[in-house]
Amino acid sequence: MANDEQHGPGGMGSQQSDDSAGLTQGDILFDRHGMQLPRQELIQAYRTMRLIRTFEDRLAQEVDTGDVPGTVHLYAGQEASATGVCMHLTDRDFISSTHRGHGHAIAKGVGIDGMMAEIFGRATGTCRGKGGSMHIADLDHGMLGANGIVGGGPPLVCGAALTAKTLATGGIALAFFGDGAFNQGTTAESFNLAMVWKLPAVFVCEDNGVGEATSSEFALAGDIMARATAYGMPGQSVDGTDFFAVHDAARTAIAHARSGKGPYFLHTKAPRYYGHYAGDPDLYRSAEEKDAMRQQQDCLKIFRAKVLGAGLLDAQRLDAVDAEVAGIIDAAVAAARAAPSPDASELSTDVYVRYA
Amino acid sequence: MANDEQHGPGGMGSQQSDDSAGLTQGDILFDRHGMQLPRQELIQAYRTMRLIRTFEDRLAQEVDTGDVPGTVHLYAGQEASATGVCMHLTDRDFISSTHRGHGHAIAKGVGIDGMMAEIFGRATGTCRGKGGSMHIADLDHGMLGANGIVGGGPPLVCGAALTAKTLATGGIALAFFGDGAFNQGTTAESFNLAMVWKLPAVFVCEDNGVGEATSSEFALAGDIMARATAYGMPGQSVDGTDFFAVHDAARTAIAHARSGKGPYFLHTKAPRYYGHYAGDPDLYRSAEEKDAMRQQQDCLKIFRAKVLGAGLLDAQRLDAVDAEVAGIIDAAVAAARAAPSPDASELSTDVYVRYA
Amino acid sequence: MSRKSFRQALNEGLRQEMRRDPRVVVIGEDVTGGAGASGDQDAWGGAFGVTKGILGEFGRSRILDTPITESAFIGAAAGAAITGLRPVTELMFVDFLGVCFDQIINQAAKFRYMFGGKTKTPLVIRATYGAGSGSASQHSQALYPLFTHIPGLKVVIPSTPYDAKGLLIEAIRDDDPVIFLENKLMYDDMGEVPDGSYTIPFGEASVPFEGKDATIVAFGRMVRIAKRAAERLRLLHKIEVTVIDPRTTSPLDEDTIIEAVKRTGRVVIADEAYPRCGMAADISSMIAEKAFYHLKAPILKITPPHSPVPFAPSLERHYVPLPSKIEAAVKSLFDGSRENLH
Amino acid sequence: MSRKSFRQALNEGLRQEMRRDPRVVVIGEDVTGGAGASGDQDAWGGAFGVTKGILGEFGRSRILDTPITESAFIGAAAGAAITGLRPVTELMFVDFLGVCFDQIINQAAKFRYMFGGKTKTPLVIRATYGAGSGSASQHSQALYPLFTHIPGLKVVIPSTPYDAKGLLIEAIRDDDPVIFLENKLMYDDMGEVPDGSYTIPFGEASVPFEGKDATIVAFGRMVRIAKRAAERLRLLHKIEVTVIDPRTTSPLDEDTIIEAVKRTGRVVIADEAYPRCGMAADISSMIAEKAFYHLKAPILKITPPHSPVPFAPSLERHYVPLPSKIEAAVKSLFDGSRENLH
Ligand SMILES: Cc1ncc(C[n+]2csc(CCOP(=O)(O)OP(=O)(O)O)c2C)c(N)n1
Ligand SMILES: Cc1ncc(C[n+]2csc(CCOP(=O)(O)OP(=O)(O)O)c2C)c(N)n1
Ligand SMILES: [Mg+2]
Ligand SMILES: [Mg+2]
Repeated sequence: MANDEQHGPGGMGSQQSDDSAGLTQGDILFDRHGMQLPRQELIQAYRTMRLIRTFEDRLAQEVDTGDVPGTVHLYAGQEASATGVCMHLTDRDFISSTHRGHGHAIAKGVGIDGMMAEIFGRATGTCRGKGGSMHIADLDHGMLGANGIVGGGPPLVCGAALTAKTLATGGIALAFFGDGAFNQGTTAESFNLAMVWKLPAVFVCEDNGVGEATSSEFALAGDIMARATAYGMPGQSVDGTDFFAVHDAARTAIAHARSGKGPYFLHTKAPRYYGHYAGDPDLYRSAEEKDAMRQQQDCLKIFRAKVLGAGLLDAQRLDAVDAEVAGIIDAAVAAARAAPSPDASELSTDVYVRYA
Repeated sequence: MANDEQHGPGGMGSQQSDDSAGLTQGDILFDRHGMQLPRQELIQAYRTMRLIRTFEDRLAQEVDTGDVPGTVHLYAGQEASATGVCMHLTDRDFISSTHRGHGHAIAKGVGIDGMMAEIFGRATGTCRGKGGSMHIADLDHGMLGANGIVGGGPPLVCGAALTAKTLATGGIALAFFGDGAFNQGTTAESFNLAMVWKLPAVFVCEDNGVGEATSSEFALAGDIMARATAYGMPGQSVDGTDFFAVHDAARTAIAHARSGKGPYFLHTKAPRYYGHYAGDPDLYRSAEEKDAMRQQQDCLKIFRAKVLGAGLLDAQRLDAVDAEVAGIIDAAVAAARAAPSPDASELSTDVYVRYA
Repeated sequence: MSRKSFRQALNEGLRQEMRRDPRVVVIGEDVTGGAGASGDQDAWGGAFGVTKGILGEFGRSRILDTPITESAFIGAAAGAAITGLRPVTELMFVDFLGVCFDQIINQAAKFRYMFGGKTKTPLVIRATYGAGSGSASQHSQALYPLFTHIPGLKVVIPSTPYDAKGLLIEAIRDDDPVIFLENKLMYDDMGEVPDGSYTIPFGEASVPFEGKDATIVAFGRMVRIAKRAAERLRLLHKIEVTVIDPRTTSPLDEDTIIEAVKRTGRVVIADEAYPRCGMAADISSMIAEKAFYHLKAPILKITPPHSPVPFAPSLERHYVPLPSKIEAAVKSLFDGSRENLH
Repeated sequence: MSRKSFRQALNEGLRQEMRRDPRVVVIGEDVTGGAGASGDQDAWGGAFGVTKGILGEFGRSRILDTPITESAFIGAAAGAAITGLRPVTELMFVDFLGVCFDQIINQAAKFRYMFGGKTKTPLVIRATYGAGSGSASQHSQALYPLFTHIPGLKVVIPSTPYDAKGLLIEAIRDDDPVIFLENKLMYDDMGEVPDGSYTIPFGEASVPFEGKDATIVAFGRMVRIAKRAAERLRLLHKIEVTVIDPRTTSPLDEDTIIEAVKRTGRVVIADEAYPRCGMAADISSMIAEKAFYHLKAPILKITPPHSPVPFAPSLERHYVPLPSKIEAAVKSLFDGSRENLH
């Protein structure tokens, strides 16, 4: 069964985000392993989270203009999860993602300009306009793809982990999926397969409490941690609005997988700010709930409070990041809007590498 | 999480089959609930188990003659599981079964003659020869069908349970499936759905330790009971070679479901005597293992020892059952062999109730 | 009779059947929308709003939200159907058949046959299909050829609000498993729809356009596109076209198609599914076998290319056959240069 | 060159590729057979013995048994393929596609397209197909039309031991996902098979029988049945038939078929898959479009009925087309009473 880390609160665990007001320097500087995050990494973490937030907030506006084709699912609110996890990964490591994939892609290093262009359906997009928001992939950066099928990713991650193991690349593979996807049979099967094959895999259930308009209070029986760790996988549950908690747990998880001990499970809990998709009126959640999450569960505010409170970074530095990021997103939108659309001749290319 | 019955040994739990030599009367007469099994039920239990055993042993021989079409999967060794469970069910209750379905069908009251004829591919078969061993179904007796797809049954049982609940029939629905099927995503999804919908459903994992030629030591990560009860379902694990243990646990399980408390999980452990299919040389299991299971894990011998040791039934009575059953099976085989094959005109009938 | 949207027509048909028969239940993800959540408990009425209001009228025992586990709930619907309910299940996007295909094609579709005709499976699976909404490769497919291929399934593709209601009621009353496909771009289409209950039998085509020179066969949203092509052919080229909408791919109204082909001698099948082993191929081959001697020209199929659905609008625009393409195909059947078609 | 069984040919091809390329791994249920058990650790070599001996030669890092979770391991193979391995996966019975269809049709098949051509998916999925072994409705289907329908997949159906080996090696070296279907009645078929490595390109038909009067198109085990019909037609009716085995349904060697139809003017497609939206329909419709003016008679499809596969041998015997049925169909194309065909 699960090791003793299961449910363990961890150094920066879920219990702590409420304490951010009364933080002491020691709380932030050192995680459970006594490791201090270098200043550069703190900035990087903030910058990545801000990039994701700004990207998504801006997209919400762009969708309102009617110029974004199809449907986009925004990751705002959950930035600390992708960021805290992916900071431990390099390009040789693979992640799978979901319909709500922008945050994972950004945190994994996929280029902002390409992503924005892709979402606008332009030839300059990451997938040359053929995939769109729900299929952004970038194998060079270890991004196996967003996925339009709930539960589609975990099996793929077993495969990427098998590659890492078989070819001894030193890499690991990590699946992000939601609380809704947690119920899907493919996810359960992947837990089992990863254990049976002892794969260097990490499963990250990003629990925003809701799948489309249905609450996981209704749709998810039993306890997520109990269900995952019953496969014999060790696991941790952390506050997904607290970058430090995620980052710390992810280090353990990824080190476990990388060292050949088999898969590891992470449960990160953080709210979804927008409706299921940009434009969803989100009537199934009360105004109070929605207000409260924006007020009290903002990973960026929490991060700022912590690092400022501890005197690690100053507000100016963070504001500078905000300004830089705003510029990046402005430029990305402008570039995407100005970019050419794929030519009709591309309609049937790229179906096969070679076809007769 | 699971109630206190989880892993509970129960009155006649798995620990007890080894004690059969030193049985006292009290051990058998009364189960945990202090209930005594009427003599008639004891005979019925023995008769059902013997029917299944003789049916399967005989089929193994018939397969050798080359006259049985296709592949049959024999249930011999696991009779106490189907029998102990199905004795609590009536025709308004539904079961789903597996490729190894003869035992479940017999225990659920499907006619022997029709089954044998079906397996021989005759027009007089339960399914008029169209289904064969792997698709024996008899809705009138609440038998939703054997199933050629591993993991195919549990979703169907959710549906039959939904019918029972919606139409308030008082019935329950129960899925039999193997340790191999336990890993299949459909099974996991069904556990969750049954909990979410609070269905009058029972899930019975019949663990013979092997799926085809692969051991569940290899293929099944973690612990079956932990994995099932993590959904919040109560459950019990029992020795599947001990009719009394199964019967007792099944009473609890079925009463739980019937009373509207939601699904219940049973784990019965008993060996598969034959290879995966009749004719499988079964080289993946050692001779010692195969000898040992036939010697020490024979539910019929165990049952006889218990009831004879306790003086509840005499050997003559049991021998008479054996003789009666032998006659039934002889007659069924003879009738099946003499029966007509379905006429070629039936090839495309029964595809639809009505088709334009 | 009054003007209703495709969506309203479906909702009305469904409610009328639920009132009529207590065994009819609705099952699917977010079919109410809001289960267990803090706000409106009927916030969505399905991802496309078709089942909205059913919760209020019938309560949670008749409309069941589900976890995101299609195999479990489609399979449950199949199990419910053989034990006494008449479930109407929503699969949201037909593309999701991939995660529950076994329960549809190996379970529900085959029960009756495998069980020797001793059971019936009154199950409806509703799903949306179709490209054109910028939903990319995994949310835009047609896929009805996959169901049509499987014996034991019936497959319905309504092309008007009127047909949608009548065919849905028929599907619910039918004792076999029915796949009911709704083009996701058509929900707001308006049309005359009777207020009362009515059924449209399966396997009976409608013929929304009559002409003596050529025949176009089309399903679902392609019917409208075919009609547009037919109008242009009449106005611009004086070619009178019959448009046939078989309404169900399985059973297929072969007679109406064959009769029209015999009469017109020329035929184009315009379909939005993939071409290989597709719907157009199916109908073409039926004609090539049964009306061969009446054909004056090759049987043309106008379909998307053998390619997934692209995301970018600049590509997707060319994916589903345009009226102009159908028009050109029909015109080509009258060209002298027949051999040059390919 | 020596006589080998279909099974041996596959095993040999697989081993040669595994020796040649360390990225080739074998994945599937019981592909060794005995994992974790007390006896022989390579007891099965797959349910049909095709992978037997691979464990001994390559060890468990190259041949991986799996739990009974097709979505997980087929999906894993897809994920492995886009990250650097070249997995050869065994699905045992093609009927099981139902439990893992999404990973095949929405994931593996579409990666390259969705990702803008920036990846390749060198994945082989082997599966058995076909009726005739008393395996009933859920273990006897052909189902290759379902894969053929999906853009992004290639579909291979070898009809001889020679082709089996050459096509399997080609499949393993191919950079796209390939569905490789083996008729379960053919594993013991013997034929001449070179000992060394060789490939047979996809999309190139073989023509095992040449004749000027009519054409029969067939795949897999139907090729042998078609050849038998062709022999009888020559001997008994003096009708000289060309038999075309396209070997891959996707890509399809249209040229060879069209050329033969143009030459012979008459064609029968004999196929063992379900008829609706099936393989025979696909090929028929292609001919009806591209060789119409050369046809002297209707294009006939000889397939099983629109019905699941029955269990009883007395029924199953009539399920897969018999040589006599193909023979009669070809003969009928020469009848005066053409109109009476239906
Ligand atoms: C197989 C499948 N079923 C249903 C859907 C429709 N769908 C898209 S996202 C979603 C909710 C997913 O919930 P969760 O996994 O919690 O992710 P979240 O949206 O909360 O990030 C659903 C039902 C789908 N895309 N795929
Ligand atoms: C979906 C699917 N995968 C694989 C098979 C092949 N198969 C038939 S029985 C079996 C083993 C099942 O093991 P278990 O569930 O433990 O049942 P047991 O045979 O031990 O009774 C397998 C793999 C199948 N029938 N269906
Ligand atoms: Mg969620
Ligand atoms: Mg087993």
